[in-house]
Amino acid sequence: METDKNLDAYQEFVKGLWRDNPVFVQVLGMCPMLAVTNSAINALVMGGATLFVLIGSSFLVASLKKWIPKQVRISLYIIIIATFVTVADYSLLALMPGVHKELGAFIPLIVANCMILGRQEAFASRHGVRFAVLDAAGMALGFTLALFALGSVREILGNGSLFNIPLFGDTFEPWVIMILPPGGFITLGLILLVFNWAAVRKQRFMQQVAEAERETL
Amino acid sequence: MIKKEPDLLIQATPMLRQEMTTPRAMLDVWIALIPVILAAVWFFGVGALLLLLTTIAGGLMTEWVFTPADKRRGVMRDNSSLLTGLLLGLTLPPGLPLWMAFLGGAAAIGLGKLIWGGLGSNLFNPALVGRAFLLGTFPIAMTTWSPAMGPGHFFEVQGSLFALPFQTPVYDAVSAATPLGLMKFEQQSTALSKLLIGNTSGSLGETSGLLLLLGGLFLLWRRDLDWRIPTAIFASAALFSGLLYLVNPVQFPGPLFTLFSGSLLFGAIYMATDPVTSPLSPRGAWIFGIGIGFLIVLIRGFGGLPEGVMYAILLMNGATPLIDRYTQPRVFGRQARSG
Amino acid sequence: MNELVWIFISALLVNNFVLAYFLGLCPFLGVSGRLDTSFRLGLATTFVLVITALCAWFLNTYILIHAPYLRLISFIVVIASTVQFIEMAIKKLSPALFKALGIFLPLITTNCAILGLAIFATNRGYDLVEGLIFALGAGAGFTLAMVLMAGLREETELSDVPALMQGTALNLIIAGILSMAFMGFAGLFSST
Amino acid sequence: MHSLNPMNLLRGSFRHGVHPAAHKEQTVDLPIQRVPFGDRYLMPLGQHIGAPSKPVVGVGQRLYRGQIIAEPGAFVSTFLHSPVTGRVIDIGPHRHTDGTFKPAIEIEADPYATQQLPPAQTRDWKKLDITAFIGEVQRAGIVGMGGAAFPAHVKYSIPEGQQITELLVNGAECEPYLTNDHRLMVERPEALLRGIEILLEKLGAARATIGVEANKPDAIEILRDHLSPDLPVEVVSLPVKYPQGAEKMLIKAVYGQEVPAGQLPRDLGVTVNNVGTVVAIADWFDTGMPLIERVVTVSGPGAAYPSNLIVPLGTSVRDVLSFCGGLRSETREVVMGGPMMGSPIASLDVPVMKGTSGILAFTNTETLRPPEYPCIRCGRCLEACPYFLNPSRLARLAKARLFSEMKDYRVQDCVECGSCTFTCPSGIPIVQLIRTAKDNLAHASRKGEPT
Amino acid sequence: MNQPVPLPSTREPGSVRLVLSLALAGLISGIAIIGVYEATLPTITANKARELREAVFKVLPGVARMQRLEFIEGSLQPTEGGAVNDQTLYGGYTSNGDLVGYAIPADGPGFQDTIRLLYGYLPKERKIVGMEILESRETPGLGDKIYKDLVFVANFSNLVPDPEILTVKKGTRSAANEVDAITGATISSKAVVRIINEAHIRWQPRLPSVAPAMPLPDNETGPETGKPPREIR
Repeated sequence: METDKNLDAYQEFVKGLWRDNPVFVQVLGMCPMLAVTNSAINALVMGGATLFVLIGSSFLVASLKKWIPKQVRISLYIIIIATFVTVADYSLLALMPGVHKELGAFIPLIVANCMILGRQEAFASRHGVRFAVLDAAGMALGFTLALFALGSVREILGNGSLFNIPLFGDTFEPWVIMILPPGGFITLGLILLVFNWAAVRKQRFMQQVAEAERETL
Repeated sequence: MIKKEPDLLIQATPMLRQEMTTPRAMLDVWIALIPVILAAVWFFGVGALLLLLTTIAGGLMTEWVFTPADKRRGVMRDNSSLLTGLLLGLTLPPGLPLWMAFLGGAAAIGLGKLIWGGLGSNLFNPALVGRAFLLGTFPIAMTTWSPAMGPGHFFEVQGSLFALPFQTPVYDAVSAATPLGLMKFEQQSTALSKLLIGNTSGSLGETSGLLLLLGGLFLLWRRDLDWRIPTAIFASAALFSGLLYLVNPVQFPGPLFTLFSGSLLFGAIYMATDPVTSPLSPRGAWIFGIGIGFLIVLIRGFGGLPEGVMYAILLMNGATPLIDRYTQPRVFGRQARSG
Repeated sequence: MNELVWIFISALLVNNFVLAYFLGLCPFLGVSGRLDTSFRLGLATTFVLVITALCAWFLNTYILIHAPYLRLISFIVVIASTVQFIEMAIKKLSPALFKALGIFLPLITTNCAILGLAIFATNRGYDLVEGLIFALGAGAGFTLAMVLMAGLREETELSDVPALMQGTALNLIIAGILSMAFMGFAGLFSST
Repeated sequence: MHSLNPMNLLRGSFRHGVHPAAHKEQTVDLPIQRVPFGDRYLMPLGQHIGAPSKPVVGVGQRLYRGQIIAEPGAFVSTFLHSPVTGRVIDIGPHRHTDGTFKPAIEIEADPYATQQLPPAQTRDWKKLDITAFIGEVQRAGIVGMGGAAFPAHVKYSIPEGQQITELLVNGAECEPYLTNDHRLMVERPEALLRGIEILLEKLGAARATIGVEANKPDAIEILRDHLSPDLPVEVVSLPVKYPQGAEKMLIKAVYGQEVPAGQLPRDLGVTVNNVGTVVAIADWFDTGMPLIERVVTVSGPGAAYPSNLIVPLGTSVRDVLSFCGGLRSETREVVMGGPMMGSPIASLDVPVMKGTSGILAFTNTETLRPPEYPCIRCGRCLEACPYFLNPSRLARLAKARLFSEMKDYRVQDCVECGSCTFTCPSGIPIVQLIRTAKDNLAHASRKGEPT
Repeated sequence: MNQPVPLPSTREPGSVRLVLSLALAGLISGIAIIGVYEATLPTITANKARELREAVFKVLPGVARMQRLEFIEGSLQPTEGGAVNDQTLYGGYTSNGDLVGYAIPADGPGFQDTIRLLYGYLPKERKIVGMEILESRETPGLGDKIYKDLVFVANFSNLVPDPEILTVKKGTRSAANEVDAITGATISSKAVVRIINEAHIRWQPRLPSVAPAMPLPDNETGPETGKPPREIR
């Protein structure tokens, strides 16, 4: 792809992790984000499933874009995504029935995660296969990162454990609310607060650096 | 003769102000609650005082830490966090570990107030946000009630108060069911005289019906509370519980028990009337109160929890912007506003 | 009958789609800025939910019994085309309603509450009436959450929310407190 | 939330309102004194609501007391008369009470003149038809004396098809400190009743009611003593409450009727006149004296010797104050008008005008504003607002600069009585915020912006 | 951001092509899904069956074989798969085919959401001998004790459901038809008891104490072909 020339592979991969993080910055995929993050393992499995679906569909969309008619592209994307989700759903059911039971209806609901459809429309359909996959991987990893952050905070406080390994011994008093729905909302709200704070600090720092540079010139 | 022309100020009229100030109004609620605090200490020992101090400290410290330095002085002087901490403390069970109480105070101020932009901006009663947080977080500790004692046990502080942070408390006293718990799970009523005096188990400040009413009268006299809200709550709770009582007097308590048990009095007089989170207009106040009364009876009668005052108030707090919006007062010389 | 009441109350209050199941969060966080918009979106969503429940029951009874693996893909395709069809139908039959709901209908396609409803109703094996009551309860619950949220958000516009909290962060905290308040409904009508 | 007030249950009041301390005891028993003539007088051309008057004299021209110096600039405008015998020394911008410079006629008094009015022409009001009567009222330069200074002749110009049945004389004087109307009622009841007689006959009203707040028992008694059985006049004692003197509130208090928004009292067949206005009408027809002087209360903790004074219009505040002992050194602010709705002045060199009812000096005790706390939506302002507005919401909208949304909350109906600010425990200057918002809205609508 | 590439096809494709491409996509997707489905089906079926067997064996101690039964036209008949409904239960047999008891699925509203459970019932002794929660969303730390608290679960290993099971305050169990409630989770405890009581009223008159139907041979895995309509979430 000609226009891919000015893309940097590393940049395309990394942007989803922090700068354009789908959760913290774009506020997408909130539904699985909150529903399945009551433990770290659930969060990771959900992240993995999303990674699989996103990379798979981005790869397909980017490779097939020449043959996809514009008018029906959204329907086609949805069919592609739904196919991958079904595949993921059945594979998980076969391989990890325990986790699948916990995630329940939220695996099929990956279809409705607007982040995935969004990447197809905004990126994969306009770029080469290599960059589409890198972008998808970055975004999905960023999503997984956010899921994991939320999931581990909620599990550590709400259950005193991480990956079901108790961290604080038997006498730890769990913060039950953290694994209940309100805990999900509140924790994510506070994580966003910290993220905003870090972003502001970083921006201020960059400004200072820029000013310092200007002064030295 | 004018000897020296003063530097004249140009401050807009009105030049006169009435005397009541916001910090003073907060202080009034404090004063109204002093008998209740004393009763809590009488029934539950010095531990009650420790709990109250801890929630207040938790709130004040949170406020101090998260308020920008230039605003601290004004914010700390408006007495509102002092009141929030006290109100929260009075809704806690007497044996709650202090570290949980501290956390509750922090949550009340942090989640209930600061995040919204401070006093006047919050849309949910901060003390109740703190309590709901605690109840959701430590459901067992928050529903383990110790029985009311007497002055003989005044200096016996329960060991559970001093549970180490993040550790499960160990209770040394036998827990006792609250009048509401007895009613809900064992269909046992409690004598009205006990509810009025307050020697039952329950939250620190909710047990003594008489003292709560007394404080309410003081606030009414000081014109610090909207009398419509408690009146509406009492009326609607009595009405709905009366209807249920008529249908099934075994399962549902009568109106008097409904009014004087649990934290209905405390909630109606001191929590629901928080001006910031209740509707402004008189009509709105009625709707708000009736809604709270209805929800209390609904949750107590049909829900899974024996007590529903806190949730009822929080839910109606959530509806307050809508109520306010549709109950704008009719402007002088105009027809009633439609929508 | 009692069962139906419980299904409705459960979807409306106890297990509110938004506040307990996290379904429909995108519009809940994104479109709840204005009260009238929220209310209309709630109504439109309820309408689509009911239609979806109908379709899901039909699919489950007549098609998916033979080909369960097509469940997800058929649901999503049916939902997308239903929304499209409803949009066209409303446009033709009631331009006024279309004007009121119009712009929200496409948004509903990506609302996971719709797909979620279909999947939950299937998982629980609801029959047609149960499914419809479930959809009504879920839609009413969604509308309730949307309207409460919109009222609260409009109010926060008048207060000095700290810059760091503005936007999604505060909305999530509001949702969290609402969700805490809805915990009061736990066990409602299940013990009588 | 505070309408437990049993007063609300009695007849004869409006709902809501506030009860500021009256502070009238300093001047209530002091007879009206005449301020001696000074040497300079400043007559602003815009002392009334409406278009400014147009000067009809030139610089250097000699004037006699009561001579017309300016004529109406429009229908809603009136005549100005020279308060003294003297000479025009300047026509141009001078410091106005609002702090700006506005056109005024400066007159130098003739130190040797007797300052007598020229011999009165006989004006037999009984022979005048309504049009001529209205012309006479305008010719006398009479405006509403309660503070708003709305030209009286406009008020009496009743459109075709309407009929005034009720003459309501406003003796409420609800503003704290002010006692000028009170003293007028006590000292000149005959003139007041004579003015009522004239108005009743000329406007064709069926009866007159004098509304007086109950804290002026002597005025009520004296007026009742002077009533004659031929004249259908009633004196009504009203519960003390601010802002009873606002026209629509007084109507509500006396007749129990609300004037619909956007309508005028005359739409209900009522005309409301301040006692000062009625006396001025009587004076014009009895003695031929146009509106060239008025009663002013000087009071407040900063005034050395509080007094009730007859002041020739155009006298500078400084001269008035120095006549009654000047200001105490603690004075921080001087307000023209009442303490609730009056306006502070930046300089003592501004003149007393037709609408000046008081000159009040305040010290630190009143001027120190309490620290401002956030609005806690206690609802006290809702209970105070006589117009049943939602001042709390208006103030919050104004602070968020959502001015156009304030229209939905009827900000335009606000009369800026200040009850909300008076009552606010958080010390929020609500009425000032509302004024700012109204200014902004007016500005936006002048520019034709969609609001 | 990146420069978007104009979409490759600028010419308006005909509607035939649109339909064709959609159909093609659907076809390919269908094939893919069926492939995966076929590939995973044996494992999934085995997992489900194992889960079910484990649950049945747990609530009916001493059982070696099981058979899915359905109450059709007044009698219990062995069935294969199909929708699990109010008429379905599982028979438990000894290894030589004698009926031991029934494992009965039941559900109902709990504190938070629907509780789904399985209880073992011995028709001869008219006794409940086991209870297993299959699905619940009860409050962690409180309501979830209905399956985490083994003392509570043990209440159901020797319980007489007639005339009806009563929930009593913890530590006061004194009769064979009483269950000790969990402190602080009275509602969840009562919900479990109520669900079993309701199911018992429905099933009790239908259950013959002798084997109504022999297990089909080689049937231990309880064939669960087709869609498991009440999927265990």
